[in-house]
Amino acid sequence: MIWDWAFAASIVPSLLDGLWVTVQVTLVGTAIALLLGLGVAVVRYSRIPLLGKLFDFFVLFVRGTPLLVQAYFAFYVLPNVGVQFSPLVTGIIVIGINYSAYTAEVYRAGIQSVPAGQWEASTALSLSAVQRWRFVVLPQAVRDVVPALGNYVVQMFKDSAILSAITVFELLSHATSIGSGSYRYLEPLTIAGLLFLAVSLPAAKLIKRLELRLAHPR
Amino acid sequence: MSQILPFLPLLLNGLLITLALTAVGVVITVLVAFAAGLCRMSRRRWLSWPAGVFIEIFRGTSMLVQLFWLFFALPFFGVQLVPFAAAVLALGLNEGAYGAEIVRGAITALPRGQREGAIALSLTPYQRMRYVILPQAIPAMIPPFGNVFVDLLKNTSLVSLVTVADLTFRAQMVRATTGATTAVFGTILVLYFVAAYVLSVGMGRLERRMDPGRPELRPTLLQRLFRRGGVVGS
Amino acid sequence: MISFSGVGKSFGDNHVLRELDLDVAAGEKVSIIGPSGSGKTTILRLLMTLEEPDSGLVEVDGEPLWDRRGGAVADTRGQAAVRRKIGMVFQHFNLFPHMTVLNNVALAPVQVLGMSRDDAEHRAVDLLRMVGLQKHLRHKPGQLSGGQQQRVAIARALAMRPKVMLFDEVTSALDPELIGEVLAVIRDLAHTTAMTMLLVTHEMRFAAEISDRVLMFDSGAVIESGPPSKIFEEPQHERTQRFLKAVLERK
Amino acid sequence: MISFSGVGKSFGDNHVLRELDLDVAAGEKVSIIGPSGSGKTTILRLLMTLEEPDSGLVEVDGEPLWDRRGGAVADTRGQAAVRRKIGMVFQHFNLFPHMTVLNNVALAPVQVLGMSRDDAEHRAVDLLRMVGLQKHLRHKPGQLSGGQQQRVAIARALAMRPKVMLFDEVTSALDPELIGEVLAVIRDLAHTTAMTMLLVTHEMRFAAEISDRVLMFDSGAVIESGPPSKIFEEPQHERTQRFLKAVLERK
Amino acid sequence: SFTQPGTGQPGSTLDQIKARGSARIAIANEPPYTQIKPDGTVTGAEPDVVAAVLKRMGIPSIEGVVTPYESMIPGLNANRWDIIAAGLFMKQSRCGQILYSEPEIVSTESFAVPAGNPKNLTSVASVKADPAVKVAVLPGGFEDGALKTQNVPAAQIVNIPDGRSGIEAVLAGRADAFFLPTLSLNSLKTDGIDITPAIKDVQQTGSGAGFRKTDQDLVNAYDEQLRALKASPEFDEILSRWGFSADAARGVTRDQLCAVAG
Ligand SMILES: Nc1ncnc2c1ncn2[C@@H]1O[C@H](COP(=O)(O)OP(=O)(O)OP(=O)(O)O)[C@@H](O)[C@H]1O
Ligand SMILES: Nc1ncnc2c1ncn2[C@@H]1O[C@H](COP(=O)(O)OP(=O)(O)OP(=O)(O)O)[C@@H](O)[C@H]1O
Ligand SMILES: [Mg+2]
Ligand SMILES: [Mg+2]
Repeated sequence: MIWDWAFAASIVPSLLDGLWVTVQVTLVGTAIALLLGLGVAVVRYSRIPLLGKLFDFFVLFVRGTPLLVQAYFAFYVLPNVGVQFSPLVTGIIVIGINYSAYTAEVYRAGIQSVPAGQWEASTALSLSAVQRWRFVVLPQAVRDVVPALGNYVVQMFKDSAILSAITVFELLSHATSIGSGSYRYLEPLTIAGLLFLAVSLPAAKLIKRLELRLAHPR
Repeated sequence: MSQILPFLPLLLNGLLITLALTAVGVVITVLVAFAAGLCRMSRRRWLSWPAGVFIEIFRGTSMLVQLFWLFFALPFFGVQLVPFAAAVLALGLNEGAYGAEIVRGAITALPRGQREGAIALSLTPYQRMRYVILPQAIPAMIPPFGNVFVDLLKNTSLVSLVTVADLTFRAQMVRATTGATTAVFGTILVLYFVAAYVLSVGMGRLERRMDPGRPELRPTLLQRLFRRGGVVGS
Repeated sequence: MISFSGVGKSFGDNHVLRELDLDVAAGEKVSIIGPSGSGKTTILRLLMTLEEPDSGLVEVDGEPLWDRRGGAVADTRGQAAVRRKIGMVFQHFNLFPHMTVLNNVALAPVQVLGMSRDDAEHRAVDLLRMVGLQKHLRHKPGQLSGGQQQRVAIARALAMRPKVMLFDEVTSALDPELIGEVLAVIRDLAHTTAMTMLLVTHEMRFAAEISDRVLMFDSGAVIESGPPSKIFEEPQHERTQRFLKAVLERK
Repeated sequence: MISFSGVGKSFGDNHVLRELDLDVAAGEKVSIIGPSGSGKTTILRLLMTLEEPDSGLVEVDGEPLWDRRGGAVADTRGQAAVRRKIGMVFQHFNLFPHMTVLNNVALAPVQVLGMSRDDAEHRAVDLLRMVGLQKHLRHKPGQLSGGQQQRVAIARALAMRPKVMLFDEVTSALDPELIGEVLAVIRDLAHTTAMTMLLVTHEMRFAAEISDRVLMFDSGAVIESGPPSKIFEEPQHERTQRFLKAVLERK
Repeated sequence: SFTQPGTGQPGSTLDQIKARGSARIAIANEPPYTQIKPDGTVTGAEPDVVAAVLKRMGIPSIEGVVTPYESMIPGLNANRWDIIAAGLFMKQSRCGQILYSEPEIVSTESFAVPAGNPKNLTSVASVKADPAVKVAVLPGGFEDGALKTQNVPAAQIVNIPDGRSGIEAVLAGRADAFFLPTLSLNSLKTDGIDITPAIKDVQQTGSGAGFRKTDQDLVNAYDEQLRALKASPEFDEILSRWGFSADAARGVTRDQLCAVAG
């Protein structure tokens, strides 16, 4: 009697709804993390006086504190200072900013691997700072780090469950909410875990393939 | 701020629990990482296959889901862990799965000749591991393990969601009672940050002690802090 | 066209240039020779604003590029406009590996000079035909030989219509059998254009053939200077004699 | 002492050894020569159980090391005991970089033979003195030259008191001026001990000097075999003539 | 020990907690029903009643476990705690899942609204009347169920994790009202917040201690001592300390409250 198949089947649609929210959080969060991280990396690399130091600390601090506590902070404290979003939007912003600290480090590694000669050639062609980043450095820097960024996307997908703590109604929330209505946790939690696996395993495999492809081009 | 002063002992008690979770978690992480990593590399299918499944499952699902499962679902299979045990187990298994890939990576990165040199001396598989492979692989594992440990420390905050009274849990409680939301969360953010910082510095020390070569080429303290390669240990 | 006066440059306590004075007239082709570490590359890099001098004045076409007389902080307004008159070809090509050959050449004219894409590509095709690479427009640099890559790099620099071209040992990273094709292109430029050319090279025969003047460099200073016939056939300075002897023997 | 009969070994469709038969008597010193890829290293690796044959029988000192006659699955009981009679020196030394020279040599005697630490170290010091390294006991391999490292590797193999020693191109990773010191040690061993020795080498003069017999290998088979005087001075096989000509010309 | 007390041990929960001299109770830290003191110990109306009853049963101490309402019953069934003492209101579905003691607390429900009650929310019906109105509830709480059984659309319901966040949600405009027991809201009240009078169109309800279905013997023993407590002035003293009416609790039965829809 431990596992109730009929019950398990009946909750799958609701859990799939939750999975869809999780995927949405991940997609928008990824967009934020990729763009913001890029900005942070470029600013830090450009040694812009005050901003650079500030972003250094930003990366350090975000990576040194738990996502859950950051989410609580944004959820509870920001409304007090007049910044208010729905839990979903708050969650997406928090996880996006959190991961931007990680992607910034990835981009930095990518930027560092662009040879000095590429910078010098850009100067020799009189490209402006923006043109240099846009046409020469970033295309090369990003290409090499696509797999590493991909790994963080998968990681974000899994970490988005933490946002359930600030009432973002994603996959895990759906599972616990089913639990509170039906008073059973076994099936919803197990199926939620399997759904996470069903997305993250193929994604990880895909990234591995991409990595091999980039390592041995053509 | 003054509202939360009476609750400071409670917060410190939570910090203690958080540190205890981290300490026990680190031990379990290392044990699991070596067990799973070494089994994964075994040529025996009945060892490598289960290790592979374990690693994929624990790296493929959310730490929080694992925690909820151990806490609320496992009892139905007759295994009833106290909350602290369920918590450190989830932390240790999850981070251990990442650590397993670190162990495997460091060992496979050794030159093939080391293993062959050891075979040519008739060392047994155990002796090869003990005297030749691990002493060389372990120093290489320290920086990535440092990152895993910082992750572990941060993930201890999740146990607050399954009734373990860690720092985050206590903070929520104090907040609910006093309403001093900003002060409480500000305080614990700083506490976590300091703890993570100290942990990283400690790992940096360990790294230098195990590998005394070329200190001037080492990255600065801040660079070393929170350095991380690909998450999936690749 | 180019004038260094009292230019100094150090890396740490390594005084690479000391009170350097140097003038190059418009249209002049000047070769710079000298032992490794004597500061030849540094001169070109200063002109390209890849390094900053510690003191002195560097002028190009009558306008200041660097003015650090009295050690004052460089005023870099207008620097970009001056630099635009200069093109440079590097020892290791420094092509953009993620762009086609055509885009390598057309990028800066579109982005910097504001040419239309069409005009820039037409011009790029012309230049690439001139260096003999019209067949490789759509290839990536990685698919070309070293000699071909270096010819693309020359076309890329020319696309900006510079008044001054800098060449820094552009053949020393090439396999011996590829050197000729690159030198042929430069020879052509030297003979058919009025560009000012500054050329760091170890190819003495080639330098003799195309240069109006040869500068012998040592320890950051010009120790001897004159037409190639004079420098190569009757060098005055003992250091020059020793240097030429060593280089010619190596071949 | 060593006997291969009908041994085959493939990597994928690369048939490295084909029905190899080979006997080496106790105390015999045998050199193996032949072109790259002919399977010389593979023979030594089979003896060291670093590779597994696909078919055939390999015996050492009368006991089976590999028995895959009829393609049966190898029975590896007793293999460890047989392997213990064999020592091997590798092209790239394969010393343990985290241990001192002394510990490199003493490790296996303590762990495998169960000698006391004291006895093992005494013996290690004797062996290291023999190879001329008594001054470097406490150094790590990284602090030694290639030639010194290879001599440590020889001492390490000898510490297990093997009846058979395998040498796989032990000088080809060394700078030319360091080769002599390693060959001197091996020559000494060959002349003063009764060990069976199997030596893959490209040092023809050395092979001629110390070997009782030379085997010429090609495509996984012995195509010619005999005393060094015969092989080196009047090779019968056309392939041998060609091989020797190429090797001797290269010097 | 690494495993939970009770695992694999013989005997009922009653025997075990008697042997231990202590019971684990689930609470929510929602004053006045349940509250954590600065020293970490547990108090509040329901825990105080439960502690008093258990003392009469010869069990001197309680050990509080703070958990959200939604996981209280699953956690009870997973043997994470022995008794729910959180003011978990009785209703049909819950009474089907767990055993309740006789009622210990009876209460009313109110909305917390911005000062002046700008949207004039006084009943569930007034919420349903305006689809733009959003009401904050604790997921899995009684009020959550009450709104759902009256078919308030999901889009109008905002989940928040605890009482304090509910007040903050109303202040921040994330919700127009926060639906909670009147007394709970009173203890959370801050500037800028009004508490409405008791909402009429939800049924009156109340809570008792909650037990696993397999612990009928424990419930029987508990009810026996609870009856004695309710007959004594000590009961009045405890309930009035937290602002509840002891007589109201004496006036209803478990069967009545378990009949509440939801
Ligand atoms: N970025 C730098 N940092 C420190 N030292 C530098 C740097 N660039 C050049 N140098 C030093 O400056 C000196 C002159 O360098 P430069 O490259 O101008 O010499 P060169 O005459 O071009 O030599 P070569 O023929 O080897 O190219 C050398 O000693 C070099 O080590
Ligand atoms: N592990 C392996 N996997 C696949 N092929 C292998 C492996 N080891 C050896 N080979 C192949 O087997 C063949 C014989 O190799 P072996 O090393 O025995 O040659 P060798 O005679 O020692 O050559 P050399 O003089 O270059 O050392 C070669 O073609 C080699 O590529
Ligand atoms: Mg140079
Ligand atoms: Mg070989």
